[in-house]
Amino acid sequence: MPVLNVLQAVNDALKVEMRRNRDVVVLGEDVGRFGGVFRATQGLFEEFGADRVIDTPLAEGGIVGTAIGMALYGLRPVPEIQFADYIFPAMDQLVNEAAKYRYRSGGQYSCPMVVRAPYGGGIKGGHYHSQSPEAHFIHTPGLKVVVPSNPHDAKGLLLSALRDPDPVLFFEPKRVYRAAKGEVPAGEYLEPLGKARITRTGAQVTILAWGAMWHEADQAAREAAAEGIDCEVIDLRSLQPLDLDTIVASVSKTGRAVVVHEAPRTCGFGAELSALIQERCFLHLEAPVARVTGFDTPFPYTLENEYLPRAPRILRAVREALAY
Amino acid sequence: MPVLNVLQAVNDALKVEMRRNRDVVVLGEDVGRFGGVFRATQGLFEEFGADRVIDTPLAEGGIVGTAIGMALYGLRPVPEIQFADYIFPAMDQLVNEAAKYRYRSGGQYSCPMVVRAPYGGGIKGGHYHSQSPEAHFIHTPGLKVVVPSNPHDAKGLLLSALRDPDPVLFFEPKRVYRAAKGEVPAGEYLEPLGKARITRTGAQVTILAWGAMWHEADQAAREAAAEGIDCEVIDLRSLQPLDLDTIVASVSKTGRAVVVHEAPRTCGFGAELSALIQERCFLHLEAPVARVTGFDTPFPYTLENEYLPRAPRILRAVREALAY
Amino acid sequence: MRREEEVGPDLDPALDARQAPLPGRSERTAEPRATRFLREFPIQRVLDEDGRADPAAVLLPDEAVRPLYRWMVLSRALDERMVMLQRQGRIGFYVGLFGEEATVVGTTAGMGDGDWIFPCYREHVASLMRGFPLTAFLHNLFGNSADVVKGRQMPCHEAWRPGHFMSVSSPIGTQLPQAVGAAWAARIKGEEMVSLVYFGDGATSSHDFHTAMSFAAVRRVPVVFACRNNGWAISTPLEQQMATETIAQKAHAYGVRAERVDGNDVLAVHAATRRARAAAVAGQGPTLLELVTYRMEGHSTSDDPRAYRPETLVEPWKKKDPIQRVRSYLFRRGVLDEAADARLRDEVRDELVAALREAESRPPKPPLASMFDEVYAAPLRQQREQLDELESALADDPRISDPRHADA
Amino acid sequence: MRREEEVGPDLDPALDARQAPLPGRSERTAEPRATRFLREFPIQRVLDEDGRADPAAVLLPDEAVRPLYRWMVLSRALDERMVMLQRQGRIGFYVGLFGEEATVVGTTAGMGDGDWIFPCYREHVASLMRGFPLTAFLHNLFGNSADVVKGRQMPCHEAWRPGHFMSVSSPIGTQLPQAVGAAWAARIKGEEMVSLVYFGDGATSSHDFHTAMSFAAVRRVPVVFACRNNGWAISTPLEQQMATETIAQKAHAYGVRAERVDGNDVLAVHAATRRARAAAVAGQGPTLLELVTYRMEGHSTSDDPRAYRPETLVEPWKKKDPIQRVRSYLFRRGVLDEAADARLRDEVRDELVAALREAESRPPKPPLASMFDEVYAAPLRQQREQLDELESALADDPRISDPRHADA
Ligand SMILES: Cc1ncc(C[n+]2csc(CCOP(=O)(O)OP(=O)(O)O)c2C)c(N)n1
Ligand SMILES: Cc1ncc(C[n+]2csc(CCOP(=O)(O)OP(=O)(O)O)c2C)c(N)n1
Ligand SMILES: [Mg+2]
Ligand SMILES: [Mg+2]
Repeated sequence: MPVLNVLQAVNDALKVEMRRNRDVVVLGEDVGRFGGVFRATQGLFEEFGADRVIDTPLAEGGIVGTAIGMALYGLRPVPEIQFADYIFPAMDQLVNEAAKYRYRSGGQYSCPMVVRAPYGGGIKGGHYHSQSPEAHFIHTPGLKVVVPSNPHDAKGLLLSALRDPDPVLFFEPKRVYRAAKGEVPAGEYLEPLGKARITRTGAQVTILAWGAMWHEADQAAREAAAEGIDCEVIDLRSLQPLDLDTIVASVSKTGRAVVVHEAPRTCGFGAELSALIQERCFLHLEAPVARVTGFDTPFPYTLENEYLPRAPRILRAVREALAY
Repeated sequence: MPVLNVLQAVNDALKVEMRRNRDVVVLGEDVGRFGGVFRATQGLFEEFGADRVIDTPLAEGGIVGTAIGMALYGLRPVPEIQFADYIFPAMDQLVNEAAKYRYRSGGQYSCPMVVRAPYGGGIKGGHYHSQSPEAHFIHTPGLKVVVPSNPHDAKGLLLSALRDPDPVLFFEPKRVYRAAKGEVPAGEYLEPLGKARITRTGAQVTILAWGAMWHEADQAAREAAAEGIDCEVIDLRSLQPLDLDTIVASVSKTGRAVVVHEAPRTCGFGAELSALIQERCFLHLEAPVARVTGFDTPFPYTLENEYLPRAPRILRAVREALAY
Repeated sequence: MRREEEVGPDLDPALDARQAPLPGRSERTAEPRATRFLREFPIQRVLDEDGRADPAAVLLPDEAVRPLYRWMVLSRALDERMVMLQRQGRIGFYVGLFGEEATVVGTTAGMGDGDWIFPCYREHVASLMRGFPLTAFLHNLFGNSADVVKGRQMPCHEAWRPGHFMSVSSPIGTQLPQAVGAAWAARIKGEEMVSLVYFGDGATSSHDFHTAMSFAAVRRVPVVFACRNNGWAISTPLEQQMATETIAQKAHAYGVRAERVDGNDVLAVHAATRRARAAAVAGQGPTLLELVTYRMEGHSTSDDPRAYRPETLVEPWKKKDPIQRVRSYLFRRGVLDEAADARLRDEVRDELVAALREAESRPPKPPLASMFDEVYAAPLRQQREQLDELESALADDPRISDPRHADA
Repeated sequence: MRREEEVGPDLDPALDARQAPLPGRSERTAEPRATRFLREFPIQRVLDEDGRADPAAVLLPDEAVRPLYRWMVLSRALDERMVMLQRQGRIGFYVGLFGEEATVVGTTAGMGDGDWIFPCYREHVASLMRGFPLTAFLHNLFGNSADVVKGRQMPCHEAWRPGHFMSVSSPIGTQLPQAVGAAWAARIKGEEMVSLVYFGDGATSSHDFHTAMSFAAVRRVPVVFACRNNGWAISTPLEQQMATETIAQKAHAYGVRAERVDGNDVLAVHAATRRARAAAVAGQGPTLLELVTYRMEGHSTSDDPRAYRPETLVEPWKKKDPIQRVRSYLFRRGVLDEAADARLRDEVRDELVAALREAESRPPKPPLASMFDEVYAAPLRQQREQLDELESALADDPRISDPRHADA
């Protein structure tokens, strides 16, 4: 099997689906001739032409609003937001329009599309090339939210998203865009939305993570093992829908949970996971559900390593959960 | 003491502060000659003139963006968003600009302002005149979020917000704009941001609520009392900063907590409260922290009473917590 | 009045109002606005105020004009009846088209049946022209068990797929880029579909107006932008919404076609729409139509314009009534007389009464499950669990559905 | 070339490019764009390409032009040195002004010292002209312990209150309504302050451009909108950003003043800025300045234009270099010669070297606490608790600060 990185896997998924389905179109800033600032859409313009690979003017609200119209008419648009930090000008079209269109029209219309956006820190991007806005969209009924951590899932989940009947936000972990490499099947395969993956089984502490932070969680678990602590690591992959059964089964077994994300702690998705776990595993919990997250500040530049919830801080939370 | 409703209290607070501080200006759609669609700014145009009470074009992003500039220059703008549902076009200016300006400029600049917006359901407003978007802003470090439940707090908290050094989102419970009446001191008084109010002391279950839903929580507590269940009710008043000490003290005492809000459950502020409580009161909890909230759907029209987390559903959660 | 000759009878008192100083410091420096763009975009008109027309300018045979008249009569009758219903508390809200009927009937009639319509929130008659049953529209006002949108949205938020009539939503402007996307999609699919999108003068200030015009212009997307310039955005008059003497001139910012049309002249609106659609099909891209009309009543049943608008501003518009104008035309043409008109109005009234009776006879509430359906194509865990939660709560305590319970 | 006579020497190859068919279906219907607005907004110029000027057209005495030249030389030298540093990995990122120096130096010089500047992200020289020490600017590039913004933002995101230079932020367009608000505030306070706001051609598509222009226009707010039209938004050429032949014409959508200026002619830019400021002070409201220039290098150090831009497009602009042009002017005027110019360039180089030495000598990291300060005026519980949490975690395990640790 070919070994690809996350960018190549995303690019491959787009090509596979665009070959299969003439209705799939890509639009966004610099996605066409140039192939995107991260080159995720490289080669699409040449293969599928200017009708299906569209360079747009500089306006995210216009990109998403236009994509909604395309989806309503029956295309499968894949708008790219150049950085997740720049999704806020499209917030109204996403929250008030895309999320509600099927519902408010009594099911007469729907606007399936996949909004792609590189998210997260670790590339020295400071305030505006580092944010993780997933919680805003998980809080918006009608939207789905998917975050792959590796090339295999990036392709398999993106292919599923491209065939999903609902609008999906697909956040790509740009910190590991090139660093995360792995075998990726050629051609078509689907990773279902709403299924988590247990990447390491363990008995004592469950670590929940997704995207770039899964790699930190995995590292922490390996270091914990060296200390004789037996962690189970779950890569959530899809945050909405959420694979709550897998989470509940794991925490019911381990009695301890550590949730990891880059976004600021307060009202981040970690809060929802913590609430769900204590609602469903209350009698199994040996320690409070811990949150190892980005801090409640804008995303810093020089101190970004200190800001990110990396393995040493995760390991610490694991130890504390065990010692509780 | 004069008896006012929430709208009159808001109007009174604006007049008091605008008389005291020439730098306070009000801007928004229909806020001037007309006095606002809810008449919250009635009389301001006549008293303070067109320079300080400004009718703007129809663009929330422009209203907030302009207000940020005014605040940077030293005014105290009070932008009104006609309905909280229409705050999303201003999301980028709020999340990427207002929230980060002080921090990113190394403290050289700041943009204190109070963004007023009527929020919540109960007026047969359907999808777009009913939403409660507070969680988006609580998840944004740099912003403060305040929600009064009654006229006395509406005035006292708004006066504090108008003197606060940081940008404040001030969400007004339009469901009880006129229904909630009470004695309101004339002239100046301040209710501090970040202090909750225990509106009913009790030993068995703590109910956390704010804004319009506080009235439902209070009703549920009274009905519970009739059944011999002794509830403590806390009106949070300020969600960011949050009076966590009061919450922790109460739940440590009662061992049970029920959180109430109108916004959809998933990733709502109830999740954060649930997470915080189980992190800090873990060994005191007799039952999982319960969430009684709006459902994970757009806000409906005909079935809005069924959608809102009203007293009967709160009472039910109280009973379940006790029976756990 | 000099401008009179330059741009033809001035249909728009707001234009005069615009000569008045602006409020605020700017007063000190107020200067009369230019009239350059009033000259560049003279108001297109076919019918004069007495319904006279130069036959050469009329595209439509009489038998095609009569139905337009009927739709306008129906729209007005519907508005009047529904406002009454709202006052009686039988429906919760209504937003009407009083005085703007020609802008909607003329544009919709000027498009092809396969063209998609992206409404603002006053274009109910367009949905009816596209086959949305009057009864179904009333079900939507009641949000009852027969409502096509299942009682989920406020009254006047209809959607009707069979007629390519999109879903009304309250947020101003959001439909604009969507209309561009749909027309763009049609072109990509190789289908000849032109989007018609409605919006008001206030909406031209919205983010989405700008992005929709930019995106449509740069790729010459086939869209007809129909701006109902009724002079007001709730309480905000045009001159506080923009500093320009026309809305049509905004097209220059994007490099697209524009026309300024008498919005109370259904034949002029229809003809301009035809021209716009033809240009779009010919690959010349979008057209911005400024349809100059006036909002004769409050913004909606929630609004009382007396709080901000002197009657004197409305007066001059009363003699410009779009329905009267086409009525006189049909009388002149001899295809309508008092008796026939009375019959037509009786028919319309009877239709309304019958539809209303039917709508009020339906169970007022959609089933509980409809609250959780169609958030997603298939309910997720949350919607499934929460429906159960609500059903058992209701079983316990029916007061949950009682609007009066526990209201502060 | 006919347009030549009509609008003066064409400075903008993109204009020709715009005659080319657009990609996509629209190709089939591509037609040459109108030249109407090229005639309405002829390019304002004082210096020809050889630095000749009609003395009557020159506002500034020689001794005032010389410093402008020096600032431009400094800007170029700084850009060249910093790009080198970035290639060497000594700084993480840089975004320069190569070839656009006159647009920034001319506008900033044309404003009053008390006027506020709202930057985009290429206007570093404006911050220096406003007294931001070169060393301080370099501290910001390193994000070190001496950085005025405390290492919180990426390089090139400076802010300098003493010089009324606002905070650079990456999101395109957000500074525009803020500039309007500040100028509006000044007017409300009765102070004569005019905002100068910088943005690019791509930013004209942003939401914020539209709302800023609308708000400023309708109340005649004193703002100078300085659009650096450098022909590109990263890889997107002007003709895919907009269908208009000029940016200046966008002013018509708002009813405001506009000028189209040779952005490589510092004297023309300065004069146009003076006119715009004077109009603003006179209560005529904002002016949109289209400063026609060209982005000579990549978008930033993260970008390689060879992937999307043929060198042939850049060639014609090389002989239009804004620095050479004013240099020739000063030579002609006899206030600069080879020797003096060499001295000036040596000074600039020495300044740079000294500042760089100073900046690299500072501790590379701001204190941990700075990460939690100034989120709010005073830290809330979260910032206080989280600082403690981080401090004890770091005490436990210093690898937290190690960039290489555990990177996938
Ligand atoms: C984004 C947004 N902001 C505010 C509102 C509240 N609002 C509803 S209608 C309206 C005025 C619209 O005026 P116009 O566009 O001229 O349309 P008209 O009602 O005159 O037909 C406003 C401000 C809204 N619906 N959406
Ligand atoms: C809202 C937003 N979307 C996308 C970007 C990514 N981006 C950074 S610069 C740029 C192009 C800007 O072009 P222009 O406005 O012409 O300014 P220039 O760089 O040419 O000076 C883009 C798309 C951004 N910074 N902000
Ligand atoms: Mg209007
Ligand atoms: Mg540019």
